[in-house]
Amino acid sequence: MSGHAHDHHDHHHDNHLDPMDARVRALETILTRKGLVDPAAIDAIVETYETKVGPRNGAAVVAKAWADPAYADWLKRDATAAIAELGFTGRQGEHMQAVFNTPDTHNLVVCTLCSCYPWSVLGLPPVWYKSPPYRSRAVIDPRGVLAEFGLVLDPQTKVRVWDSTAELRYLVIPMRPAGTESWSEERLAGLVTRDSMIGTGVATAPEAA
Amino acid sequence: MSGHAHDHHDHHHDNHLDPMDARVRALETILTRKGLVDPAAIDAIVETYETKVGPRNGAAVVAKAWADPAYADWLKRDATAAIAELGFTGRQGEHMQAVFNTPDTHNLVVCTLCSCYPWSVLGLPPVWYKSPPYRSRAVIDPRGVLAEFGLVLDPQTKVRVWDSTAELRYLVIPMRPAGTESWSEERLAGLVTRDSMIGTGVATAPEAA
Amino acid sequence: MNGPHDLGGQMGFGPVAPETDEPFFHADWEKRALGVTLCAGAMGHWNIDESRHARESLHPAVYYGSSYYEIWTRAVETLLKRHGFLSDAELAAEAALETGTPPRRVLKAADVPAVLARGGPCDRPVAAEPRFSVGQRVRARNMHPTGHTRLPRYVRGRTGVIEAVHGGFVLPDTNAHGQGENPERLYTVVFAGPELWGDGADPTLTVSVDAWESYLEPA
Amino acid sequence: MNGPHDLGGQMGFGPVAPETDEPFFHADWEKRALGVTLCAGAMGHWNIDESRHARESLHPAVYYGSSYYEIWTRAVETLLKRHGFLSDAELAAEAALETGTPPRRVLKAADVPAVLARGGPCDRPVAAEPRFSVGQRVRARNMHPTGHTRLPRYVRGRTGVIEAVHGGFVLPDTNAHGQGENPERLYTVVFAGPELWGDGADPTLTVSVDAWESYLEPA
Repeated sequence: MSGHAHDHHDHHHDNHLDPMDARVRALETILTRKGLVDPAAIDAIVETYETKVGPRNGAAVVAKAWADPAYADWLKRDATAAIAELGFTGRQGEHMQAVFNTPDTHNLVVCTLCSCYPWSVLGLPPVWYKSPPYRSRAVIDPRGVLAEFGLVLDPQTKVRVWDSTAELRYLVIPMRPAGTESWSEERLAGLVTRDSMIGTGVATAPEAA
Repeated sequence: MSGHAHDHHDHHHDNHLDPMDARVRALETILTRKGLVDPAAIDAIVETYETKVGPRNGAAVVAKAWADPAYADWLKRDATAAIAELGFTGRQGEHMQAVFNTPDTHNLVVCTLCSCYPWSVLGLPPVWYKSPPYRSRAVIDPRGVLAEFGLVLDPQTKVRVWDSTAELRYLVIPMRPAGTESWSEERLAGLVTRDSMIGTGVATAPEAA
Repeated sequence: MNGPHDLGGQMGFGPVAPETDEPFFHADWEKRALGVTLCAGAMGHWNIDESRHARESLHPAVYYGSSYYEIWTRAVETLLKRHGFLSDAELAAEAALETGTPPRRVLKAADVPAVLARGGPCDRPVAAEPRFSVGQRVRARNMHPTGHTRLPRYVRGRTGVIEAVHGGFVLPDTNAHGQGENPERLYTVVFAGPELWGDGADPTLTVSVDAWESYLEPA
Repeated sequence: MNGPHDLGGQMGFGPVAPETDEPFFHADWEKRALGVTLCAGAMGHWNIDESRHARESLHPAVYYGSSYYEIWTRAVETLLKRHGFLSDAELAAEAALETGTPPRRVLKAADVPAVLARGGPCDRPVAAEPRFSVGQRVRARNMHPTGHTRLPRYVRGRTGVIEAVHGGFVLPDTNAHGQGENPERLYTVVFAGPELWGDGADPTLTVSVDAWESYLEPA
């Protein structure tokens, strides 16, 4: 990105001068006065995604799949039902599919057309997931993208990219790290990073956790 | 274009606040001080395209082609040489091709990749020719574009679009208006608009001239 | 539409910038923008396809120059105006000036957990047998509609293989424009990297898209 | 590169805005920007292909948010910096601070008419016989180089007919990157509208591009 592009973009992170602050405040005020929006409902939505719905949901799904072959099998056949069993349902998770990494194949999820992301298991998407650099390059240069996350795959490993162009939402099931054979689901869940469930990372090794 | 896009663009036409004014002034000053640029050379370039090289060049070529079948034939076979014969050569006109409108086919010139344009016969391109709306739509919806110039072609007329992707530069030779049989070349040239040589217009009818 | 949103294979945006310990929001206005967008949508006057089309219809300079919550905010303003809930005069005055369209419903705080947990499923029964079967070679149509579509430009005209046949889903191409749900079967179609990107492409790469039946033709 | 400049078939930019009695320039700085760009180029340290690539490498938000003379100005700054004639410190200080690269030549006012009248022909002799002939069906390669190319994305993978076989021309793909002129034959290739844009396209439409030999393969 050139210096001029930075000129152009930096203001989005400068909250003091950000005209979006006034713009959104005005919008909320008008809609509230007109009885179309309840500010308390906005508070409840924000609280939901700050405290209740986030990548710990997905980590629990992955850990259970690692620990319980029958659950993994169910997850493979009907991810929506298997994930709902753990209580994770709803917006941007209505139609789920789990895709399993193997020694041969690494999965990577993107939405080239907008920002589709499995909210019910991962919460709100990170900024980079919604931004042009990731969306443009994940499908043409996934290894280059992964390198920017510090992940260098074996050249022999196949890369399978899932472009979320419809309402199916993809959850990557990373490979279970070696040396975790006796671990509880809860302890296993601690190894499952958000990025490992998007495919821009792998599960944390036990010695690093 | 949405209102917000206007928000975004309008400053380009507000010369009082335009940061480009200071930016270009600083650039010219630095380069001049370093002896890389001669301000008098800039003046001479600007004067050339304001007073010497413009669509009157192309109009002379078209009028001669209308009046002189042998010249038209030469123009068809070797436009670069035929145009040079009238004294029009040089930058962005090194490799010319003339394309002739007929009752069956209307020609339209665009450069989807940048702003390639036959400077030696038409001068500097207009803003719209260099702008995304024209460059994006001329190749997929040329009739829609022409309608925005007030030109509605017969539905039977074939549309041939020339995308200037290399160093060939295209000059459209519009059809000679009826009722001009006895006209001199000079008078004919008065009917040849710039847009008629791009293909976004046709030659002016004699009664309107 | 071949809009600014259709980013697959485009270049020039620079490196991805992962953030360590990224916060949920980078400014308070982002929280309110998320909430306003969801509350406005919960009134029930437009669907997710119309929302997406409002976002991708932003001028490309705006789309590429904006953060995603800014894109959402600009789009929800468009939708609110289009459906009679908001006027430019109100935005300019930063005040409620007109009565406007009565909302079908208003999302209350107490209902937020249930509404978010329910989501908005868009699977629909389709009676017809699938036109394509698993393993079949298909070509993504070389189509360039001016309206909303979910077939990205980088697969159009390219040949892939059906990997999964799903049930029926609401067709975005009509649903975005108030022309009905017209559910069609959905297919997961896998393309080889070199088929998409030519001879220099990563030979280990495959890319899948989820494509509605009318996006595909036999190869 | 699949950059912001490759506009054929893109949507969302709004209507064309022809201006009645358009002036030559819309501000004085545009005159100076034109002159600085031409004078800087006349030093002889870069070619037109490198210039074009500097323009298309601008961030898409900048490219689409800028007038064309602004694009030129930003690109010539990039070129001047890349070739050692200008530094960011000088731009920030608005002053000449460093000696910099000695220019090969400096364009003087007296030489302007001759230099503009001469232009910069880029035809070059090519000994080899043309690979393709008039009337032959060819496919534009589905190539996606990260560097400069002049094969627009909307024709890649599509089949057309050779209408004219030209002589040799400098190959932009290498020339833009200091990898030599590598002249190749140029062809005018005509594509039918429906081949480019699908079933809904204008059946009377044909579009041609000028394509270097290595951009094409037999259909």
